[in-house]
Amino acid sequence: MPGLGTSFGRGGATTFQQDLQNADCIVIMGSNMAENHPVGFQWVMEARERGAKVIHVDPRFTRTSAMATKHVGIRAGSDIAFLGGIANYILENDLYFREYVQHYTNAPVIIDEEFVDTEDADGLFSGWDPEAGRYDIESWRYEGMEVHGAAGQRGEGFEPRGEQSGHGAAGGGLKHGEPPAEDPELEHPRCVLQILKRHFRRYTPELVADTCGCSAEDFLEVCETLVANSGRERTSAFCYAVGWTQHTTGVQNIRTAAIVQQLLGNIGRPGGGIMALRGHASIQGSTDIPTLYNILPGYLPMPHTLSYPTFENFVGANTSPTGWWGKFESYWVSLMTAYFGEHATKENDWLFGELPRIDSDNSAYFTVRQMLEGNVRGYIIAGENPAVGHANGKAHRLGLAKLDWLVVRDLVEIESAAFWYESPEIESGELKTGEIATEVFFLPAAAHTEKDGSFTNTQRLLQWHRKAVEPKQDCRSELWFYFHLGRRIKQKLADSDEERDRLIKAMRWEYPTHSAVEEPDAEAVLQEISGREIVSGKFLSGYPELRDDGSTLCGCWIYSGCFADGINQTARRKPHWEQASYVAPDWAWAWPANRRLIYNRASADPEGNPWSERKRYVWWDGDEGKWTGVDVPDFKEDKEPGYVPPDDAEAEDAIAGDHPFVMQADGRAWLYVAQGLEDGPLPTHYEPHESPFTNQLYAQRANPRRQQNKDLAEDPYNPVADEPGAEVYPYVVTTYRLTEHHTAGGMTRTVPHLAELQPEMFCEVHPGLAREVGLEHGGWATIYTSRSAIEARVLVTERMRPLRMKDGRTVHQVGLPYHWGQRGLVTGDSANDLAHMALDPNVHIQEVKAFTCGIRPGRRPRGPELPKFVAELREQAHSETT
Amino acid sequence: MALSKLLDSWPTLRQLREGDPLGVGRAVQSPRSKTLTARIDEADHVVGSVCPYCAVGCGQLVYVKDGDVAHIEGDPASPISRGRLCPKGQASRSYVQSPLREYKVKYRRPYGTEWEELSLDDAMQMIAERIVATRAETWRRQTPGGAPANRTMAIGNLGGATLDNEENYLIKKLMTALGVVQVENQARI
Amino acid sequence: MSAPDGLLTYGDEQQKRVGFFTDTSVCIGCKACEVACKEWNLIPADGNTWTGESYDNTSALGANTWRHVAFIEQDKPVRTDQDGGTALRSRLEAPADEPSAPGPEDRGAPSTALRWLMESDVCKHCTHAACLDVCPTGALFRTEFGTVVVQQDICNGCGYCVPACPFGVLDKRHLAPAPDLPAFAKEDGRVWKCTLCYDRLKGGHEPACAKACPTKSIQFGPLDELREHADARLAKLTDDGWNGAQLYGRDPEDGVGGFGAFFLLLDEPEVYGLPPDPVVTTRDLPEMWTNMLAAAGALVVGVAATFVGRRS
Amino acid sequence: MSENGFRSYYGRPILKEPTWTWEIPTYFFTGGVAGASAVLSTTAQLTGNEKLARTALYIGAAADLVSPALLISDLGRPERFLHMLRVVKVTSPMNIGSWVLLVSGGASNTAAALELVGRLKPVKLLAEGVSTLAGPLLATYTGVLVADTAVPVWHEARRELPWIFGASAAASAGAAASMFVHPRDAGPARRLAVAGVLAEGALMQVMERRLGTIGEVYRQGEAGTFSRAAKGLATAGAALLATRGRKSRGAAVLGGALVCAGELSLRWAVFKAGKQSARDPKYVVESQRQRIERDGTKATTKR
Repeated sequence: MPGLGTSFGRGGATTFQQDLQNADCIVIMGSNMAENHPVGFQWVMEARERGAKVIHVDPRFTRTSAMATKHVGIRAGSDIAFLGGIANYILENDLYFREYVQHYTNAPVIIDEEFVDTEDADGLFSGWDPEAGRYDIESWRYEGMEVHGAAGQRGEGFEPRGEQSGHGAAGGGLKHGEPPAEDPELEHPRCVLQILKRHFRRYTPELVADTCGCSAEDFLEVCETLVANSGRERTSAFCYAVGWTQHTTGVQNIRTAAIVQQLLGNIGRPGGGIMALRGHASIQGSTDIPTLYNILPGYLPMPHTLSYPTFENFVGANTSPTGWWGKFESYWVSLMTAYFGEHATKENDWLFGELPRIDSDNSAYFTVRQMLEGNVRGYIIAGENPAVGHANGKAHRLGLAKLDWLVVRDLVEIESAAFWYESPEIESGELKTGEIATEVFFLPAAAHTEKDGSFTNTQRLLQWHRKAVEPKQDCRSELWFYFHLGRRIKQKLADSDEERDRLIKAMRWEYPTHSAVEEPDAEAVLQEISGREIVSGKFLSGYPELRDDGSTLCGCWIYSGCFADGINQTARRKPHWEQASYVAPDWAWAWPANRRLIYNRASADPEGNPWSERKRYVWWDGDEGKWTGVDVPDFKEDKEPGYVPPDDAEAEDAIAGDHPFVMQADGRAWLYVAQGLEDGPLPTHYEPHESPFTNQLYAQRANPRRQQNKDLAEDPYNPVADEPGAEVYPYVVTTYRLTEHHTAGGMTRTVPHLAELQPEMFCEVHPGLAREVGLEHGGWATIYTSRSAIEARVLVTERMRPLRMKDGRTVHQVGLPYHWGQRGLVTGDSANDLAHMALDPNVHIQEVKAFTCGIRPGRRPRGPELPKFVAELREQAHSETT
Repeated sequence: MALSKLLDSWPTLRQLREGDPLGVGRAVQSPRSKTLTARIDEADHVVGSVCPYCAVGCGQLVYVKDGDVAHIEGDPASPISRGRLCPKGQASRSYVQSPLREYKVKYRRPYGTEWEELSLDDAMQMIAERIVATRAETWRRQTPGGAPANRTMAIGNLGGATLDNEENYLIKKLMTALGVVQVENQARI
Repeated sequence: MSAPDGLLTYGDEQQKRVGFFTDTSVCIGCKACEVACKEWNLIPADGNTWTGESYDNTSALGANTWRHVAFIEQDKPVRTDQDGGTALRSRLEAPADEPSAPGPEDRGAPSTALRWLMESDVCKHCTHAACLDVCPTGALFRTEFGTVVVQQDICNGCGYCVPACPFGVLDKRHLAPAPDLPAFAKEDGRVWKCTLCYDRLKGGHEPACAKACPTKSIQFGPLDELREHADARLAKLTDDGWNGAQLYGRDPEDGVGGFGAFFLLLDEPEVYGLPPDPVVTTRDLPEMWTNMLAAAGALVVGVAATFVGRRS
Repeated sequence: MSENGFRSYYGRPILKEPTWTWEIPTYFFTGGVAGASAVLSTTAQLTGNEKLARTALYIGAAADLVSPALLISDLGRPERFLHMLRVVKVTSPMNIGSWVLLVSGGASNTAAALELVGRLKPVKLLAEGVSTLAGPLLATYTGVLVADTAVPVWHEARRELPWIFGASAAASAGAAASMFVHPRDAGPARRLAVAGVLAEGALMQVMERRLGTIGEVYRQGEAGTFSRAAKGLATAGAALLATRGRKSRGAAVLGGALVCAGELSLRWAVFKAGKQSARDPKYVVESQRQRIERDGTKATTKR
């Protein structure tokens, strides 16, 4: 989560759910927490019952809005305008927490004079390369710091970006954690705070009202409530989920909230923070220990085709002279040792030269393109259902039909396994079973009750679940599948002398197994993740013990210590009523170092005293000479508040005693991100890729850096804003989940007691829209985009508020839950078939929370008529363009 | 004898004897009601687990009877969930015992029109062969531009957000060693 | 507090009377209670019908639904101090002509109020329970916990309790028969309803729905404690100016002697599909019996009268 | 939410419709015939009308055999019909009814059997005595049975229903007897039939007036059809019996049949009225709201 990673240093929620009870105000935005995280929502209700304000900002009036003390309806995709407006309100009225901002953020840092803001370039930052369609970020740097590079080499993938971008940036030239040029008084015209002021100056309440479609009064009420509940005595928290991330400006949405929370001094303090609410049992874990193309465990970067010919400059570029990323090499070497054991040596650069290299984008949507172009032969799907769950499902299904072989592992036969005989394309005749060459293996998987293992939840907490029963018949865990697959492949290649087989032969792959089916021991894998001393076999207690000489192995440095003392720390289940505080540190294990609320040094003032009694959490105990409190201090335990690092200090030692954000090179939270983001150091309001409106701030309508598939026939786009043909798709559509179902439905449409609760695909529309196009409550509607058309039952409700925009235009929004597909106990059309594959440039996430559509009464055409219907509308729209 | 027993158990007499003239309480309590017990108290063993749905991470208790899951409910000890569960988590037993759940490998040959049976062992063997062959045929030591590549772009792996950390660890480790870089999941935020 | 009929028959086996307090002001409508109930009591799913009645596709309590979450969308603000709202048109009414979207002059006007009421309904376990009184077999009985339960080894499906219940809680199960029934049974045929998890209570566990409830909208405990708690809660909501906050079924003097499972509602009971002033029908039974004896006597007299007069 | 004046939850019923099927209204009729016939038979015997006594006895016995069969076949679990005798519950009209039916059925059939074989006279007399006492209860308790529910149109008519059912029973018993006894001996039966019809007609009037809006179901839907049929058939039958019943055997048979049909329809009218009344939340909400208005306070349980 680079939104949080670049701002604070770690790509995870800054707080934990239970701490929400201490908030004086909670802003839920880009999330429908009551519906999608109902049990976590109990902590919001606790706060509400204690008198906290609960504000829900959302295009829809949801079950969360019903519980909130205030709901503000905004147009889907206008979040940065709203949040930027809050930042402007704070800055213009000098309401920011000055002492916090001065010491704990990079507000005083002076930025290079070459930097040009979007305000001065009509929506573009300096460094924009129209040909490449990307930014050269050199001009974004801190003044007086050379952006170091390898042999002057420039180019894509050079700078650490995206997931692992919380480090390295602004590395060179930092002396004891201080950038070369600063103005502690925050008055220098090029200091971050002043740049920020200018950047957001035009985000006035009136502009917010015009852009978001809410009222200036409602907006101001939110600003006032937030400010009134922040400061020394009070704290406010933000909760968000994919309502913020699934946009072409996804990362910058989060960045804007990060800026607001820094200005209000709400990070690292009880009742404050930014709570990222994630949607899958271990989705945080699958970024920490990534099944992602661009990183290795612990957010270590995958080597890139276009950079770092040698190990030295790879390490050089990724090592920050200051902060915890200063120990990059020891994390890396320990991982390589875990992967390749004695085969990885200092002499062979720990096999660096053998590692596979990535391009700037090898994400799932890139792979789909490759499939459609016939470049992918084999695909393994384990616990995901792209045919329903991914944007533009049709493109995915067509892609699967072009594979040579496909492996699908799940509990039930999901749509992605059945695409070759049951799918909209089979129904329409675009695909014919007999003509699909794909060889399909469906392997039944084991459920969570049938295997040992750990999930990492939304608050970075690793929780162990024990096997309750044996999986039946052919059902197996993924652990079993990949372990035995690897075993077989290693056997086949055992005698190969091929260069390409060196790594697989070198891979350490000995894990003890048990039971008749030879299930690998999950705890043995966790021990490797946690790390050990190779010679002594001693279990490591944490990443400070990692070494760069190959004498320690560690599969994921940020998880180091989760098996400290040979005890599975993640399996600890000490009841909360037996623990000293609500923080409950003896329940499971949180990364990093079992800290529950991170950056918590910021809960004390620069001198180390609590900002207030009411918000006491972690503080400096002068007598004991150490940091103490209700949580594990997220700071070197004995480093005094007044510590000033000597000039030659390195890594963590170079972080000053009053700099709480220890992962950052300068130990401070970043209002301004000089390095690490593709689309700008500051968030800027852009319209969604598809929207009915022009950008009221800039000529640049949408995010210039967004990824598009202009040349891909399977991913056509609707005309937008004032383009001719836009009126064919005049409505804003947003997709979402319901409490009763889970994502693509594979885990709920197959469960009788859940299927009956929400048995049919439906769309939510306002009575005004119903009248406008003649929709009948309880009847059917056909919703269409350039990609496809689906049908849904019509739920007419005042909860879908129409918004009145600047020019008096009313914008109607269509709500679509995306749970349904062709299979299961209850079936229906898939909302994602309507969505396009334009992506956020930082994390390549799809924009399914805001795009455009048309809607008309009645059921959709059947069979071959469906693609014809879609094509005719598309041509109608585009013919007007030409 | 048997008759007198029958009479004793006849609630009408118990109404008089047990001071329940209206016959609405103890006198009419049935044998089953008298001896009723809670299913969870009959379990062979209980296992601490975690809900498989969203990322809140609610604690679960899995009650096992005769090798099958008899019931799943919230674990009161969890400081996050305090024993509570949402409808999905509460339906976990029905999820792991879904009527649609598959227990056997299914195989569809190229251009095939239906599923065929296949042993798990054969399936594993065939998949391993596909990977080795595809890899050998599509391996790139370098990019067209001459930069190091060490990879195959013809294989992808999708999924992970619903899996265990240990499983994701093995996936990334194996795929990296195989030179498969297109490893992805939903966690794109 | 008068003891519920039958509870005192247990002597030393008698337990503290327990029940539910369902506080709808914190209900998030997640339906965990519905699922928890079905999972624990192994109740079959009973139909995938989409109703279009807000988010409620369960519709009512019945033989296969012992917890039902009602959803009501209204144009009232949650609190009286909030500004009133534009008319929330019920789906039942024809769309009016005037635009319901705020007009141009409304740009910059505060958003109008909406509220979305959610309430988890359940068997009321009445102090004076009609179903219990009219049951001819003693299948329905008062447990040692003061709750009302249908004993499935006794019920013969006569159906008398079905129209007797003033809340429409009980119903006959028409789905496939359970294993404990003879083979020839075409359908279950017995009457089912909430048991307040009688089996769990016996094991000292709280009922499944209350345990699952994420926001503790459903609270379980000794009834007298729940009533105290409810009074305090109502007082707080009234002070905070909540619209229409009222307790339903808390009063031990009401037509059924108070509910064992009572509610805090935010509007009149009938809005949630509940009777505004339920009465246990057997309250009037003595009167009915005397009345009947008179009628019976009249019948004899009447018959006799027909013999008076001319003898052929 | 608010349709025509009252508020409800999407117009859904508050009460559950009675699950009873065709057997129950039919039983109301046969039970009535059985109960009233027992009284008729005994009285006839006391007044020395042997023919009428015997026929009424047989009719009653027959009806007493059919009735339990109907009840059992309506049960969801017929094999458990004996559970009805598991307890004695004064709060359960159906339970008391089962005991009454057991006694009256047992007695009337013993009497009929002994009559047939012509032996054990004292036992027969005893049996007749018992069924004469049980009969009137059997004929009227069904009125309490339906009144003792939450169904507005039933419960609010709790005063009239036993009387109506009693009158209806008398009418049908009289009518049945006059079909099978020679007009010469059937005088009392005919008078009973006519009187029953008249009485029941009057009582229905009273009931519907007192019910007000709640009573409107008797004029709507199936209930309306059945009550109209009941009135027409019974009146026609009664008239025929009164005018030509003494002279023509045929008229007596037809008249008796019409009255019986009318009484059967009456039971169906009441039965259907209950279902319709339970189906519409309006009746529950309005009757309870009106009661609160009227009493100025909510209901209490003074039992």
